[in-house]
Amino acid sequence: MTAAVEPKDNYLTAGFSLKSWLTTTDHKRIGVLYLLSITFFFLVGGLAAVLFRLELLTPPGDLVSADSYNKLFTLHGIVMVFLFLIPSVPAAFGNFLVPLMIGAKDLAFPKLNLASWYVFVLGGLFALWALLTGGVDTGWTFYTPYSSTYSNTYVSLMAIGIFIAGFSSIFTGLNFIVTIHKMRAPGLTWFRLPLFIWAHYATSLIIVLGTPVLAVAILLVGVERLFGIGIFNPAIGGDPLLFQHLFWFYSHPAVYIMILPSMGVVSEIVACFSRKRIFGYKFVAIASLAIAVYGFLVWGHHMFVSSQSVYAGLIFSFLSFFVAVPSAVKVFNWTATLYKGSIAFDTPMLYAFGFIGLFTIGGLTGLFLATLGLDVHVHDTYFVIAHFHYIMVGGAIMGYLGALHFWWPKMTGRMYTEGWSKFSALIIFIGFNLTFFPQFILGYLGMPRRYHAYSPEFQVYNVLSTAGASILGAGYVIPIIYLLWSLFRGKPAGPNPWGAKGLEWEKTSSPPPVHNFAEIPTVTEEAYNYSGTNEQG
Amino acid sequence: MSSAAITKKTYVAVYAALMILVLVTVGVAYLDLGLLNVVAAMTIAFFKAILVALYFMHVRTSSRLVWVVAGAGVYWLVILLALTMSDFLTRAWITIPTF
Amino acid sequence: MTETSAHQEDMSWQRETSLLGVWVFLLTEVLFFGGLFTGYAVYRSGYPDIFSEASRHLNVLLGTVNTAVLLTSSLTMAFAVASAQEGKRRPLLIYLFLTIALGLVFLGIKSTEYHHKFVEKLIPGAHFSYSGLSTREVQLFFSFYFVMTGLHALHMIAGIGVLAVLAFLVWRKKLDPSRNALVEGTGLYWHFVDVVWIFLFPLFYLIGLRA
Amino acid sequence: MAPRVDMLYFFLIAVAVFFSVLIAALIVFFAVKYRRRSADEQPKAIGVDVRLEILWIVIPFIIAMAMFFWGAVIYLSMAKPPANAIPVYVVGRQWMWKFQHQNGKREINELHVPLGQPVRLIITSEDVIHSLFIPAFRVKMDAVPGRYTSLWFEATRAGSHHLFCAEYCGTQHSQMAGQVIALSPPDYEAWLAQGATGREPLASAGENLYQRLGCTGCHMAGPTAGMTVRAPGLQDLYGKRVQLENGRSVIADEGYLRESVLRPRAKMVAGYQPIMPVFENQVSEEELVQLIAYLKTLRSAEGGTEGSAP
Repeated sequence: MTAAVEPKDNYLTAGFSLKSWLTTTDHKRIGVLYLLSITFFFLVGGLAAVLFRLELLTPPGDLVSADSYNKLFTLHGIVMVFLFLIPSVPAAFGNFLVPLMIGAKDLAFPKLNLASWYVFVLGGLFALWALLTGGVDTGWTFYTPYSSTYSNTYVSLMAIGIFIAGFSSIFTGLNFIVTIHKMRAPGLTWFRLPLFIWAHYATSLIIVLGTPVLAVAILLVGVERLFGIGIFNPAIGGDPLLFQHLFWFYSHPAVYIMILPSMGVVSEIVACFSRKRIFGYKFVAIASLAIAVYGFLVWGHHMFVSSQSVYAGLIFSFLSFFVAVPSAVKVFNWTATLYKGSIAFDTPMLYAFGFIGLFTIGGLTGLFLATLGLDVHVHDTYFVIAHFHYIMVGGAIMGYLGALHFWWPKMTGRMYTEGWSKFSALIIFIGFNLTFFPQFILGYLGMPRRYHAYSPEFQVYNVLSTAGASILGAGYVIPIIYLLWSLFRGKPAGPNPWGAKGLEWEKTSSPPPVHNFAEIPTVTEEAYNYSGTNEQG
Repeated sequence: MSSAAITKKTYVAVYAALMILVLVTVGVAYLDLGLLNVVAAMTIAFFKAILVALYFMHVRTSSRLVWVVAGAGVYWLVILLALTMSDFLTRAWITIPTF
Repeated sequence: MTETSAHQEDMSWQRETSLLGVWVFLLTEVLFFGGLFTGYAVYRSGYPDIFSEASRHLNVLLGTVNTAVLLTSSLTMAFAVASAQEGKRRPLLIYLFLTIALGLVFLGIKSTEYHHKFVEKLIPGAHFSYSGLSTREVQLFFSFYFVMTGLHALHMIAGIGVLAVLAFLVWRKKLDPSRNALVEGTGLYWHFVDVVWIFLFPLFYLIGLRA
Repeated sequence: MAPRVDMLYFFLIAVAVFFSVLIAALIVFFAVKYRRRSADEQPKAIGVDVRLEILWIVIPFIIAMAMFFWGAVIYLSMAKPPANAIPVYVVGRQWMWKFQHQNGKREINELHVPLGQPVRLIITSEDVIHSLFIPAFRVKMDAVPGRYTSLWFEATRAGSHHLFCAEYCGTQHSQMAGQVIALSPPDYEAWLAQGATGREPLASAGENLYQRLGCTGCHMAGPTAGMTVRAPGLQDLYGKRVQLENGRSVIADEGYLRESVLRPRAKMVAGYQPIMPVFENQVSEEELVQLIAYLKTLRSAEGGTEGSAP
């Protein structure tokens, strides 16, 4: 492909009818469909967060009733976890980029890919149905026996929704695994793959191995509610902790489903904007797999005060500390990549910096929760909330926004406004820290999570947090505006606006043609070969 | 993933072995072996599963990747079972002070 | 579509890709049933004697016969795959029908068993009634029995559906030999469902037999 | 316990601050020092330094292991209450905490404890999972229906401390809160004695219940010659190891006593027939607590120190 500035026939112009979008098997279009759907769910989940943050401005529960408050945080959790974060980077950007990055025409199973989107939408509709008819008040964790016996809300409907949505991520994960194994371009060996691909491979493993266990746990809750049998209900001989084991077997690794793809994004961005190969490439690649594998050994650290056996607690705590190592390896290697680089401060790089800093804090505070004697105190307090928002918002969403800004020119062929995008990145960073840092303090002071009303001594930190949340909310709205604007008025991007390495930048146009490449590229060099020396590392 | 090496004769032999193992597992269940009953039943079942996987499912003649996938299934199943049971089986270990 | 790549078009590559997809799918299935087996293990270890007692309400003869039926269906399935690979249409059709028939026999026997349990009021839920002392734990046993064998049966039904479609395609000569990966993939699934039963059988039927 | 947890906390804070600041400083320093000065600038490639990689694998690992051991030691001492701890029985329900003291005194959402003496809470729930959380003492334990859990603490500062439910339990979850009031030992004794008339201590209430439910018919204090022993004796049972019919053995703690009253067949004592009736749905959580408190007092002279036994 000779450097065409905005080719006439690309994947966007291949058809304009609604039907051409709804029946597409083009991974790029499916990626865009996912991007639109998850943006919708992000706004729904965000709105809920705004409402309960406002409620928490004052100690008594005065803005919304306790019942509504409980439904709001449940909505926020379920929508953000299952309908936004889990599909965010993998289903939107992974779908778009995995074939492009490995030099393939499409994913291995294009129809399954389309099916995955439909299944996702169906699951999302069930969830919305449950929310609109009255909501669910169990928290996203669905702990039994509250969820299975006591809650009078639409738990079964929501369970069906999550069960269905689970299949969509299984389909995506399965597709990625097979695609990465079988469809790499000639010459593209495993250790030449971009780290984004490594991260998605590891993510897919977790999806494929973990999701079915969540499906079973949710299914059993549903069966218990519908037929009155008692698998988790202690009143009929069941053990509620079994549910927690099955739930966290998936839901702890699910944290890595959310963070690993963003780690992959950060690797791409850091390499591009320092014009250097990622330092310790192989260590970073293997660290992704290590996180995926270790991630399955640690779920019991969510259960240190659940009356789980003390000895199981010891085992899970011990294993939990092992996950710290590959995460630390990644952070150190990204930082080392900057050393003697040529560092540019384009918007994606700002998000990558934000990611590294905030993920470091999120990861380190995770150690507090893995430490047995300390977790007893901070478990189920705002400390936990702060910790996982540093991982999921400070980490995963920063990575998601980084990806959005990095590959937007590739997806749309247009550039957005630099000034506005940098401004909003800054706003988001400030707003985020103001929202969640006070919550660490709140947690250690002993404010439990999921509290509709709280003791007046906690108010100062809650006010700070709510103030931060309003800044953060504004920060999230700005990109929607300038990105939409760029679709119509943005400058044409050209195939490679950042001067980045990688097949998606060097071997195809922006936006790419329907079949991605004029001819399947042959790869002869390492990933991120910015110096042109093809050095092993 | 070629299955050229597995003949119909092999299938029949495997089938015969499986049927014999069914009878063995039923027979063993009538003996009182204490905890060994579970062990025996699971060992036989595992052996049968291996036979089905290796021959009927062609793992024996498949690429290394298929071995890895099948192995991963077993490995993660063991993690799920072992770490969950590490809770339920050790709960009674901690002793209260006996005054 | 002007581009070609050496590997992405050839037949054995396509077959391997499809089968890898099936294998990865089976991986999720292992963990799906794995969650249920874990639940079973937890309660069995908690109430070993009561589980044995409850198990005596299952019909060992029917269970054993069903195991044999299912293993036989695996054999016919293996033969079907072999016939497909050799491109022999008639044997393929016959083995597919045999497999479907054996699958239906299995489900038939299973449903008579379910019916017995219904008559004996051993279906968990509001109508459960048990004359012994440990009603709750016995009900727990039957909850697992019905959930696990029920999901297994659902998998069988799905498998029979796919086999029926395959048989129809073969009968109408719409399945050319290049697509025998379809038969192979279905075979993998069928054998997997068999493997699940291989574990269900001793865990439910055979734990109350010893003197 | 609180100072020990806080020490560990400050250690982790130190580690977290050190590494966060290190990473942030390095990023800022590198980003400024090596900022792109011209558009076609081309930095030299730097190969991986395996020594460096090993360094930042090993150092975090060592620090992490230190955290693990420190945390584990504290956790284990949280799990093992001192033998002289005062037992208080706690029942959680939507949405209140009910406390029962040894002498039969009851409280709701308030717990009075003496200063300088360990207190052991034996916790259960009547409905969903709750979690008893006393931030001031850095302790927390879930209240799980159908089971006893326990935690212990020793108050060192007089006054009232927050008491929360930390596990989400439904609509009024945030209202399931109260106070722990730590009193000096004399004040505590005086408080305990208040309104003592007409109130039955737990153990004697349990004894009455024991008679009423007809337990004595089979569980005899000491087997008399010539009588068939139909049920195991309960003397000195608490805390003892019990040999079960299925070859296993269990420690007779509160949880075992509870299960054996409610569902006697779940853990059959070796050598006895399953003839005991099921008391599930016949006794309430509070009555169960009384029965157990009574069973714990059944001590022969050599079986334990009667005076301090709860």
